[in-house]
Amino acid sequence: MMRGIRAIALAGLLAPGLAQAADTITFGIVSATSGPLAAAGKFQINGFNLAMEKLNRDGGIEVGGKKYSVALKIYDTHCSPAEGASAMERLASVDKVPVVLGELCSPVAAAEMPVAQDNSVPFIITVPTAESLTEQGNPWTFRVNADNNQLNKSLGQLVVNRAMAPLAFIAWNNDAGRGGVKSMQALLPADVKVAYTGYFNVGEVDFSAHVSNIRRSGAKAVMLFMDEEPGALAIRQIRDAGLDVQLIGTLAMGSGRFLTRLNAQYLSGMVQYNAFPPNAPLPRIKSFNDAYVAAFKDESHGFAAQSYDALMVAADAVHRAGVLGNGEAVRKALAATRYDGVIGEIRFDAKGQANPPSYVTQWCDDGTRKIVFPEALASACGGG
Amino acid sequence: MAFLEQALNGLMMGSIYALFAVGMVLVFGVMRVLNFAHGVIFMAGGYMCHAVMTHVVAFYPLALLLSAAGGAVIGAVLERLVFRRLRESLPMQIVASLGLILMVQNGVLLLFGPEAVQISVPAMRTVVPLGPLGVTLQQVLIVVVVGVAMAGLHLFLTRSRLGTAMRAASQDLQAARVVGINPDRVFALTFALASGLAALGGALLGPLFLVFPAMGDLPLLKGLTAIVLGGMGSVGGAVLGGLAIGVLEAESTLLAPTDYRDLVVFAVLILVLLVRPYGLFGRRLRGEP
Amino acid sequence: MLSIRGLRAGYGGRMIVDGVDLDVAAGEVVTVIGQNGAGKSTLLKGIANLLRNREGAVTLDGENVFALSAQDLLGRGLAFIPQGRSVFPGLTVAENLRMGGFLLRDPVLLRQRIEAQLEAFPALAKLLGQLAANLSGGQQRQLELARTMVMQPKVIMLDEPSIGLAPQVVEQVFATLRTLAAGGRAVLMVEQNVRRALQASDRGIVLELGRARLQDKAAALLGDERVARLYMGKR
Amino acid sequence: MLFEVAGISKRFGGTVAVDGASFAVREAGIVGLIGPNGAGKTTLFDIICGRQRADAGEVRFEGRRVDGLMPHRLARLGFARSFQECRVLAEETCLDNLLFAAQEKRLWRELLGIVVPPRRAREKARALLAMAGLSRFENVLAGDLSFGQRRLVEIVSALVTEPRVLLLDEPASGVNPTLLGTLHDVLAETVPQMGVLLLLIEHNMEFVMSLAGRVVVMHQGAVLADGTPELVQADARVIDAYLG
Amino acid sequence: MLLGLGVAAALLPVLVPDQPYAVQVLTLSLCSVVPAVGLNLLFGYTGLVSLGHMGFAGVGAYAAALLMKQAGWGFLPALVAGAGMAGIVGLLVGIPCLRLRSHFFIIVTLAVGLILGTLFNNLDWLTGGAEGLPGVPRPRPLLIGELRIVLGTAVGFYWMAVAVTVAAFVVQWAVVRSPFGKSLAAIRQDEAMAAARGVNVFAHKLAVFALSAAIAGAGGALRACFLRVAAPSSFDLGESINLVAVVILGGAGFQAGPAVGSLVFVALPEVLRVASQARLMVFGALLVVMALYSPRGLLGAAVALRRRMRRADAV
Repeated sequence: MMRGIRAIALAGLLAPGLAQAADTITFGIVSATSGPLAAAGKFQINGFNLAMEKLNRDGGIEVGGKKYSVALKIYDTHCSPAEGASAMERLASVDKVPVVLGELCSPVAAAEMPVAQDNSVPFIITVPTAESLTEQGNPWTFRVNADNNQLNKSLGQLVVNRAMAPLAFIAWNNDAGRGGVKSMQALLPADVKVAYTGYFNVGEVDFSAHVSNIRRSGAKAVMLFMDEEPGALAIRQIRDAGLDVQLIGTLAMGSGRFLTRLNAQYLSGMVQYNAFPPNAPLPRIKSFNDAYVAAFKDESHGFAAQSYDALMVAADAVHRAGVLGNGEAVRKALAATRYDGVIGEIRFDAKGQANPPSYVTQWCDDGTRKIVFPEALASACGGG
Repeated sequence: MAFLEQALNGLMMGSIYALFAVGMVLVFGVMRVLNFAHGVIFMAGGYMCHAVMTHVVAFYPLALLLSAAGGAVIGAVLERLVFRRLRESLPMQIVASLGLILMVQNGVLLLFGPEAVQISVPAMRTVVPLGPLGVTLQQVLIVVVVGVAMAGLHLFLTRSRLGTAMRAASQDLQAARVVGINPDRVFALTFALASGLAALGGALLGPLFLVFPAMGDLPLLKGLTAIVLGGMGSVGGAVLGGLAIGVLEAESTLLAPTDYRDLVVFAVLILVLLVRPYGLFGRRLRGEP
Repeated sequence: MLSIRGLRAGYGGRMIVDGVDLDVAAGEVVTVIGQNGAGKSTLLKGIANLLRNREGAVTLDGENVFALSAQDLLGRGLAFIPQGRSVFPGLTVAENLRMGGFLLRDPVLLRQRIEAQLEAFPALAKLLGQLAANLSGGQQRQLELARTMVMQPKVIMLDEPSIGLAPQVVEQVFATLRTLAAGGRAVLMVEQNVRRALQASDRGIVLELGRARLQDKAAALLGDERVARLYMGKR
Repeated sequence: MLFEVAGISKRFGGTVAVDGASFAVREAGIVGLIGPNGAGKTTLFDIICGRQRADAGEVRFEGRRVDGLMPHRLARLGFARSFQECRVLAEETCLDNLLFAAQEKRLWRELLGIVVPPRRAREKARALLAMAGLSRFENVLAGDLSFGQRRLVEIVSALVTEPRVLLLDEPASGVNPTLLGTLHDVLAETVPQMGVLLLLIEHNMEFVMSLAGRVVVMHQGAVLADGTPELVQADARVIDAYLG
Repeated sequence: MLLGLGVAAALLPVLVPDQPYAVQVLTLSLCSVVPAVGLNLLFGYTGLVSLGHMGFAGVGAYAAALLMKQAGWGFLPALVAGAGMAGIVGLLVGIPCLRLRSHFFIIVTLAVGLILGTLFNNLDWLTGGAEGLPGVPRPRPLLIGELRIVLGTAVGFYWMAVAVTVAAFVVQWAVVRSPFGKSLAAIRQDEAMAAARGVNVFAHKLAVFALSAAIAGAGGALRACFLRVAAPSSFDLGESINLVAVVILGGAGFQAGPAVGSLVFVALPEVLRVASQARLMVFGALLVVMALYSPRGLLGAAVALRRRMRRADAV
């Protein structure tokens, strides 16, 4: 019997990536399809799927004169560093993918990056925002999305310009929330007063204690670093408590879907940083949003746009590398990327960090949004 | 003033913790079973309420009752199939609970997907002004329903034949047997009652907040803390423990950084146990040193 | 009334009671005596179906009731009062009495029965609101008896009713048992307090290592030198 | 004075379990402690063993006060006991039960490996098992034995520690006559030989009277009579107390 | 037979070269075998349930990671220091907690795990906060005279992990067979009796609690170095509970229990990588069945099965 078990175990361990047919290039995706972050993971995977379909519709990727169709291999990392590292190893050594993309959680990305390096597989991060990831200078890691500092810069400017201080924060007590608060507070000029910082655990739903404290702190604006679901709860509780403060949010709170969770009265006047205002009067954004709506019956999301661009960048790099099975060639091609994506122009700096534009949008009374920053793109209601 | 305001804030989650803790302590008191899977029944209550509201009839009070009843049925089934046989072994109760948590949470993920669902009861969104505070009707409803449930439970335990039998069984199982109480039925009833209360809690929180697979995890941790604070033997202790934790959580935001809120709660738990190893209202159980 | 044949009972795989025959008639008090570990308590628990491991025959009023559950046995009129304090300490006297009639679903009947018991045990009437834990040992024993009598059983089995009681109280308890027997009930008890118990009994049974060694009239056993030897170790 | 119980009292709630019990033992030997149910024997025993604290009074061993000491401290002073409900290590073999009893229990010595030489312990354990007629069960799990055999294992495990004071709580109860004979012989042979004080609580009078050189009779929490078995057996108060 | 299986598993990378994924999965399992050995000593041998044990692993992980990153220590000294640190924390936690009765103790261990997790997450200046401490270096090559053993590569690290795991098993083996272990077993089977035989129950429990925390700490250090990041999510409540599942699934109180449990709970699902919800549901069901029918885990079931087969043979 033991022999049988051993045989099964070996078969499982040694089975090569059979899924990879001869004329297909399979990209590796690490994301969350279950657990508390699965909702965010879905946007990410939607973006990848949209890019894959687009690539295949256009005839696939040409490498060394031969056309290849594109496929994805998606592994769930559960926001666990150990599972992330294993998934990366499996994608690199068993599935032998040319590039791995995705991830949602910063610590998991930190565990995946060295594995990618060990295996000489380029890794493109599309959502985590911790600055520490690219600051390590791992040559095999690239990030298309803006990090905390880049995202917060424009918002910080706005806080100063509009004199929103004293400020209060409510944030997830995880890498996304704490990272956002840390970065924002570091970016703000010393004279901007932070009146209150409140953290809550993922899964917590009652913000009444924070709301009371904010009221007493005399803050004029509240900055929310969290995802859609708690964000909607927090805003409702702030408004229901009759707290008349300027609301400031993350990109998760600048979508039409977010509106369906609340209503225009709750959101009116709220500003949020945004990597991708889906209704911006820019052709690249408009066409992506249309395609996304057609495919998923839902307004597009920044995570999707970032992931879409990342796969496009990867495909472009593989194409320019011109050979398959050479990680170093792809890495070099990636480092030299110049790509006009839907989120903006993507080129990586020496540490692999791209510098996509970031926006600030604001909710109007009628439930539409407008762009308020950068001022050059400032739009009317309905254009954010 | 700030303390008073935070105490009010803590009251609502505190009453949910109390509802949760009372169920756990009932089961523990009668069966000596620590059911860590109590949280998934809480979560199931939220989903049942949502299912009733969307597929059966959008009448919230009825949905509340049906969810509680559904929770009771689940509890009775769990008792019969799993926990009745594990009464002697505390570690195995924990193992089975973990297994149930894995099964149910992932089952719900498969069925309903990862996104939280929302129970929409517009009437409950009405804001009731309370001095400078705005409180929604749902918040008031939670405190009131929990209060009524506690009062009802108290009446049931003290006035009714079955409730008295439950207390009797928890005090002396052998004596309960000789007066004709069937322990197995009492166990099933206890589990059903406790689970019904948990499901009611989930259904109550649903409209105000969200319904998602892990929604029972935090109440579970706080509920466990509450029953330990209360001494693991008394229903009243569990209620006070639950309310105390809710208030303590809210008050702690005045004194300590908010990311240390849970730490404050658990540190208080450990400190209390250092001074009173059997909890605030606990007594040594029979036959213990 | 109660008739036991070839009863074997024990815990785990071990039969502590190893084939006992005995009969108790209505109006009779029968006492089982024997050393510690002889299987006296196990015998009663075996009859009351409170042990998993048992075989043999138990008939009540000529009907085979061996397989009935403890609850059903009580319903048929076989009551058991276990050793030590078996009142519910955290329940009041009134609640304890109500629990005695747990199987009676008719509240009016229950009230009548409890009132009847309060007449029989007037001391309890003043203590109705007290927690049973706060009663003295003798009062607790009275409460146990009253609680048992709410069901008006035909057979009452008691495991060491005299334990932990002052001598006068023991006399009272045994007197109560005699009264109950005089009312047509059968009483089967296990006792260490040999002399007093036998004085209050009609017949006695000496149990040794799970078997009945001697069965005789109580008076005869009292004078039996073998009993004295059993207790005092005289050869 | 080797061992002394002086004015021990203990009450539980309203009931007095032990009420000023006193007796003293000058030298090693077998002392029976008897009395009807509820006389307070087991409570007194628990107090001597460190399982409960007395409300009043003292227990002294070689002049040193030992009541209120933790059980493991008593054990290190040379006290060994059996339990009424018979406690052995059910998941270990009989031999291992004895070897565990014989081993050093001080934490630091255990961790540093300073222990009784295994061979000597093993020889002693085997000899005791042989004396108790348990040789063929040496490698059988104690949990798989009959109650009487387990009782023998428990008592020889206590003996293997070479105690100064051996406290046995109803060792004869539930033991069948054959094994009871063995138990009797083991105690009768080893106790005088080892120079141990055996304090024996027992209901089986035949067993006590044939073993003990002296019997202390308790009744209602106090010592009622104290003397040789013959003396006690003839005492009318004792017979009264027993037969009620 | 089990030994054979273990050796086969350990040698796999040698027998089947160039299987980096297999090496990865096996190393990952070893990273949970080591803390599981710690918990097995506590739970399997002494009968004390700890629901926050990965907290101690986290202490070891952060201590080692900081020493390697900030102070430039080598892996082995950092591992030992991490284990020591975890042991000290275990000792400090044990002094108040081990006085509590079983249920209270279990819930307090849960609270301790949560408190440690909160500290890992919140002490940004020390632990890097929720983002964790990235960039934990891999071990430097080991120089023994002329011999240079590379430990930084995947296979090299695997051997390193095997060595640490073997050391943990040796400690477990030595403890279980020692007089100390016998006293622990006695405490598990009957605390009152152990005390009556002279065991200072509290001191023994405290010693094994600290030892178990230290072993867990070593496992944590190994894990942080393997993943090259020390993150709060590696040492949170969920991980602590998984650890309990590993120990119980394999067989609490069996020497090989942690290894079997880890292979089944960590390696197998990683290799299968099928729909995660379905797989977790199956594991959940497995745990329930185990609790009901085989409290001593897979090894316990195997032993029972073998005994039954022997009995059948005898008949």
